[in-house]
Amino acid sequence: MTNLIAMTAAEASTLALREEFALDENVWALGEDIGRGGVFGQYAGLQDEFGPQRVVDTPISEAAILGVAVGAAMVGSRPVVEMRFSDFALCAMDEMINQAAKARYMFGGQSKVPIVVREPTGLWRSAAAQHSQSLEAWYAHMPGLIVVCPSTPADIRGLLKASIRADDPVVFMEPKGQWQRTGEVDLDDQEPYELGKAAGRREGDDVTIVSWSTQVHVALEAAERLAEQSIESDVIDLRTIFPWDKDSVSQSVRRTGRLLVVHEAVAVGGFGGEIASWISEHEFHHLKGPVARLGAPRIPVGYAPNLEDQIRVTAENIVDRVIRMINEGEEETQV
Amino acid sequence: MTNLIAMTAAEASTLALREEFALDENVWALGEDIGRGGVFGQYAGLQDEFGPQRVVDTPISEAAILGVAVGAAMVGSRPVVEMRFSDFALCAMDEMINQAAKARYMFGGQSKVPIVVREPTGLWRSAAAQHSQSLEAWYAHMPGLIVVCPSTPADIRGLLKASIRADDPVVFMEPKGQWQRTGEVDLDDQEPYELGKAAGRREGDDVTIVSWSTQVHVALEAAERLAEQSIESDVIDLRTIFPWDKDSVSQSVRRTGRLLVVHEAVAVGGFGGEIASWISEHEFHHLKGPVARLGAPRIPVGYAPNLEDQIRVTAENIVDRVIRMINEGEEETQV
Amino acid sequence: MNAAQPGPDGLIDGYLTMLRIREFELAAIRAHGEKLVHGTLHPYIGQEAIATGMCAHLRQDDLMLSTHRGHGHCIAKGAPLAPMMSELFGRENGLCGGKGGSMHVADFSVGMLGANGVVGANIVLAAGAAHEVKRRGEDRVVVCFFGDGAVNRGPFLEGLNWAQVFDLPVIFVCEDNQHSASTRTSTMTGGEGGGARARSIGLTTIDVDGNSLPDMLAAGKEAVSIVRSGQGPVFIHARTFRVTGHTATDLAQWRDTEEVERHAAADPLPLLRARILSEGHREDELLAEERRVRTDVQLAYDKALASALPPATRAFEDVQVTGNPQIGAF
Amino acid sequence: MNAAQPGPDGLIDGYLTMLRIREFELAAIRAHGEKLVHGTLHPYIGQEAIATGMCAHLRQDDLMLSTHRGHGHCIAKGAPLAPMMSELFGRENGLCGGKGGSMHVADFSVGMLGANGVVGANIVLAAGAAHEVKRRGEDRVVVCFFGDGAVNRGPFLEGLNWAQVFDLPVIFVCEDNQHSASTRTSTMTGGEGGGARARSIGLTTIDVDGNSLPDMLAAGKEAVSIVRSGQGPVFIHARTFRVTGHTATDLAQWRDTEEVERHAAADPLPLLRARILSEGHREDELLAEERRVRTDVQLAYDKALASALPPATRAFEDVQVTGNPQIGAF
Ligand SMILES: Cc1ncc(C[n+]2csc(CCOP(=O)(O)OP(=O)(O)O)c2C)c(N)n1
Ligand SMILES: Cc1ncc(C[n+]2csc(CCOP(=O)(O)OP(=O)(O)O)c2C)c(N)n1
Ligand SMILES: [Mg+2]
Ligand SMILES: [Mg+2]
Repeated sequence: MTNLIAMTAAEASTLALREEFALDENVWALGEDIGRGGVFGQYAGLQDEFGPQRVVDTPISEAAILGVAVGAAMVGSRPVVEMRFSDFALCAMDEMINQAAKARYMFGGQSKVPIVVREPTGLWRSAAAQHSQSLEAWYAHMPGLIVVCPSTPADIRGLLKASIRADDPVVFMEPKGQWQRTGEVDLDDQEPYELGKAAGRREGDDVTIVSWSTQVHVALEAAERLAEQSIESDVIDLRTIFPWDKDSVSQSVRRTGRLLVVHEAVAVGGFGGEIASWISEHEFHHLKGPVARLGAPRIPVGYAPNLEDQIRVTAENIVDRVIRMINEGEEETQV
Repeated sequence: MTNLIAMTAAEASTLALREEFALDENVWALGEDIGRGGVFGQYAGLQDEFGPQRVVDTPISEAAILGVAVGAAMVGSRPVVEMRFSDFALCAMDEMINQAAKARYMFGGQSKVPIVVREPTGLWRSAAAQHSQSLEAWYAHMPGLIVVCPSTPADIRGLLKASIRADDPVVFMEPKGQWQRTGEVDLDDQEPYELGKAAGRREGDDVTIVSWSTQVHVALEAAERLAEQSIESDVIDLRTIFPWDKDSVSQSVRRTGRLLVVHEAVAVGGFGGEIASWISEHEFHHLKGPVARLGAPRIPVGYAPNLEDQIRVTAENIVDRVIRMINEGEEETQV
Repeated sequence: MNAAQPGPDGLIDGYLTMLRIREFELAAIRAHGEKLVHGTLHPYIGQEAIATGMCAHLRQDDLMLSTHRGHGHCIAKGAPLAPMMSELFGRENGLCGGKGGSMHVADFSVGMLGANGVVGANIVLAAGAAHEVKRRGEDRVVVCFFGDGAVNRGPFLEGLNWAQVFDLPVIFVCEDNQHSASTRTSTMTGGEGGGARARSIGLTTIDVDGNSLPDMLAAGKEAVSIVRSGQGPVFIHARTFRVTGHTATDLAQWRDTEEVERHAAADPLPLLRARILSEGHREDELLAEERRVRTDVQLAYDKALASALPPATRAFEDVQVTGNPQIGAF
Repeated sequence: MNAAQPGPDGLIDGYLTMLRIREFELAAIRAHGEKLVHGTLHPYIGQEAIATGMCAHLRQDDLMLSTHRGHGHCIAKGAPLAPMMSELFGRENGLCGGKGGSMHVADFSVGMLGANGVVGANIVLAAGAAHEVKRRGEDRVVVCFFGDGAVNRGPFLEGLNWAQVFDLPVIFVCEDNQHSASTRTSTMTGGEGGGARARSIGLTTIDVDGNSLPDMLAAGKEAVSIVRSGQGPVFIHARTFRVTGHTATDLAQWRDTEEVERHAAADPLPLLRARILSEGHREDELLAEERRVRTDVQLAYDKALASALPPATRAFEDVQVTGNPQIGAF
């Protein structure tokens, strides 16, 4: 039985929280201004419903917000931490990396830190250099952390629920540009989604396109255009960056022989490099050509809309790159 | 004319600082306890020589230490910032990333931030999870930053001088385990080394091994052992992680057809992924087999020496991996 | 002393600077509605007396660090309106070439070292600027503005302590508008707030009505004289009110209307205007000067509107000297 | 109340806990010299009365967060010596299975939530533990120890403010040993230090001679009674002295010998011993009890020495539940 209704990502977020709050008293949320709904409305109505002890407004004290969550998690609760913009999490990096990520290990398994650190991520209408970053690669590099990068309302709901129930610290990075995008959510399916499982968004045999977060939508747009030229793309939405779903990507690459990884983050040192080099190493003999990556240039995000646009990987960029991959392959076989 | 003398990395550090302090009044240093020489003796004697205004002891205030350096750099000086352990730089991440790295760009070129942020990095005798990290991949991913990972006393001297004179924020990551290693330094060659240029540490035609920091020494040890089996390694010390010397690596790979990237940092999401995927993409048709990577497992650093050892990529690991690379290539051609 | 920096006792000059700020903000809000200004805009409306009274005592080579709510500081420090407005419009001839926008507006040529999008981050940068000024033996003064919300961030403690320990020439101005975004700051602040904390760290502290230009002029004068003569850092706690919502689009409807109305009635601009007239200044002269201010702002708006966008290739400039990416490089 | 937690008025129990800490530290330093203890060791010698006097009033289910100099806190909270020593030796049966070592020693079973290698970081964690205790409506108390150097770090402000705003059951104990590593803390601290800062944030503050067990017992008692009865956070400023260098291998020769000697003469252990005897306790009985303490410590040392190293595969456990690496995976 399904009960699909269309809702925005922000609404899917409040739905997930409402469901988990109702199930478990140990779940609570803290962050600046979340009592009045949060910057993007992703907490709308929750303080009225669950009270100020469950939806806690805080001082502008990012280090304390995260540190308090860590301490509270050690004592048995499951705090959902709102960082407002992923950029501000930089004000709490010791708490995230030296404390949350390491506590279980340092203390030999005596402790766990089941927190969800929400970090709205990426471009958002000329928010400029200090409000636009995509730093998922940092967290994926860090032992102890799970990193989730959802792209749809249904995933925000299903993966946020899973993140809340996970016994590890989870960095949960909603794409800022997608809060108002609507998508179908199945009200009756209250099960959390599995962390670490990719979603196939489109099937095809010519090229595998792996992406996550906002760029999934761009990749799908590109896939449409490629289909017009009879190039069929297998579009995989990774959803979780760590652990990432190697099986799904490997299986697809074995079929298509071509892989393009696309993300909004800076390409240099981005997590695309991990995926590309892992697949290059482990599926080398299935590859018809080199794995390609597309990401932002290594520049801060500019304010003027046309400067900001230089960060964006467009559907056109993807189409061009895929066509080049296929042509290079053909040249090769023709020679 | 050369005037080679053997000195430790710590001595090479004080030499570089002494030379640059003498040349330019705008160069100064700040950090906790550096007046008494710093944790590793890398500032020994400098406060006596240049006074407490040039070698500034500070409160335990990492955010202020870095932030003060940024502010002072904007007003025209070239501060050398001591972070003590790279792990503590996490307490100053906003200052590093949102302020230092972006100021030039955000302000449209009105400002520059010529600071050197020294972050002793990596394993150091059971220092455990909060004093042992290698996070160079983070900084390499960040627009605006230069990242230097020296491996020898001569490089610490030559690259520290270059970093001080650079007009960009530089993250300078000395390997903590190497402070007391001695090496020859040419006292008469006072020129800074070029940032972004790798050093060939050994020549060979069978495999290219790219590394940096402590792991260079391990790679060289492995290369010795491989030579006993008539496998000749081209060992490249990258020295600068960003910008990294693509030309040197490409040229070597074109000759050897095989690339192994080795670093002490966690392999998943490490900068090895960038190098591996870049070379895989751009030198695909020169590769005899997949590019391989070796790095730490994705685990925090344990305290007990034998647990700590699990982080280390050993010479044996490298030897094994190279032999496997070569055998796989042979199998391939035999089939 | 330039036009934007009235003499310490010049209420009329001050009034006109305040009006310049107010009119600039109103124009910027309008332009934001017209989708000419992008991103988030934090208006300085109601707080104009603070930047004005403080900056009246600054030389052009004095330095200043500002916040997300930085237009007023920028104007009071003497930045020209047209390149400022161009920056907000994201144009090539903006102060930052269109790269920074409202939250990163800066004019280093008048010592305005930047607005900042991270609450409290400018406090440690200001300590650094002052550290360097002192290291050089100069008599410049550094001013650092921030809001009442910033007093709960770590860099507040670290920056103030640093300034005190190294006895630096810096004035910290806490603009206590009683709100941080949608939060009443008092509910999130232990003890008596910024001033008490500054005193506990050893700083000389001045408490002042930030809605009164005469009071702010006096406080600014005292602070600058202490700091410029090498007597260490000063903290000014300026009480004011945020008349608008947090941003240009925030209605802040959760606020008590009585309170908002009471504070709107304390709007420093009409009160100051009335006082100036009551002290005998001719209204027709004032009207003429007010018209000039409005014309200046309108000109800035028109100029910004007529200006070109930056060429897209500019996105690849000014990243760094070593390792700057090539245009189009991914 | 277990053996390690003397009754509030028990000077003898307290003395024996202090001795246990002292002997443990001496054994650990010796083992460090013997290369049995690895990494960096920060001895608690001279500060024993603080942990002892504070923890005497705690229940086993009360919580505590500690620092890089954490052995004394751990012992006073009731952790058993042998698994502690094993942890320092990096053995399998150590409190953290050999993964943490001196700087991360922890015993969650007695509410000791960990030493911490980052100065000041435990302050915000402690606020969090207290936040959760209060959210649950429990009457547990959280104690957070830190040094005088930590008062200059941002989390000090953020954590204390949080505790005050949310009115939390937490006691912050600043152990002012006058030094931070090779720095005299007073030279790096504006104003009057931690106590003054805590007061400015609104906390109840107690100033105490941390070298006197009776005084510390009184201060701890007062603090616990305030906090357990829900009257909000308390800050204890405990004055003491760091008798040793910063670490087991640091000689701290830059220090004034007169000062060091004067403070060594104020060593809390012999003074307390003399007082106990002067109050009529029989020396032979005391000697017997002292021998027992020394035997316990020696046993802990022997046990640790005889214990196995953790199997190397343990390095791959306890990273995380989802995405834990496979053994040997790179
Ligand atoms: C470190 C950080 N946390 C949160 C924010 C989001 N934010 C922007 S302005 C603001 C309120 C600041 O209040 P206050 O300091 O009083 O300044 P005001 O807006 O009242 O001028 C907040 C929370 C931010 N920019 N930086
Ligand atoms: C954030 C951070 N900065 C620096 C250090 C290095 N460090 C370890 S202990 C110490 C001195 C701490 O002094 P204090 O807080 O007074 O504690 P004490 O050592 O005197 O017990 C320093 C600087 C650290 N561990 N963490
Ligand atoms: Mg405010
Ligand atoms: Mg101390």
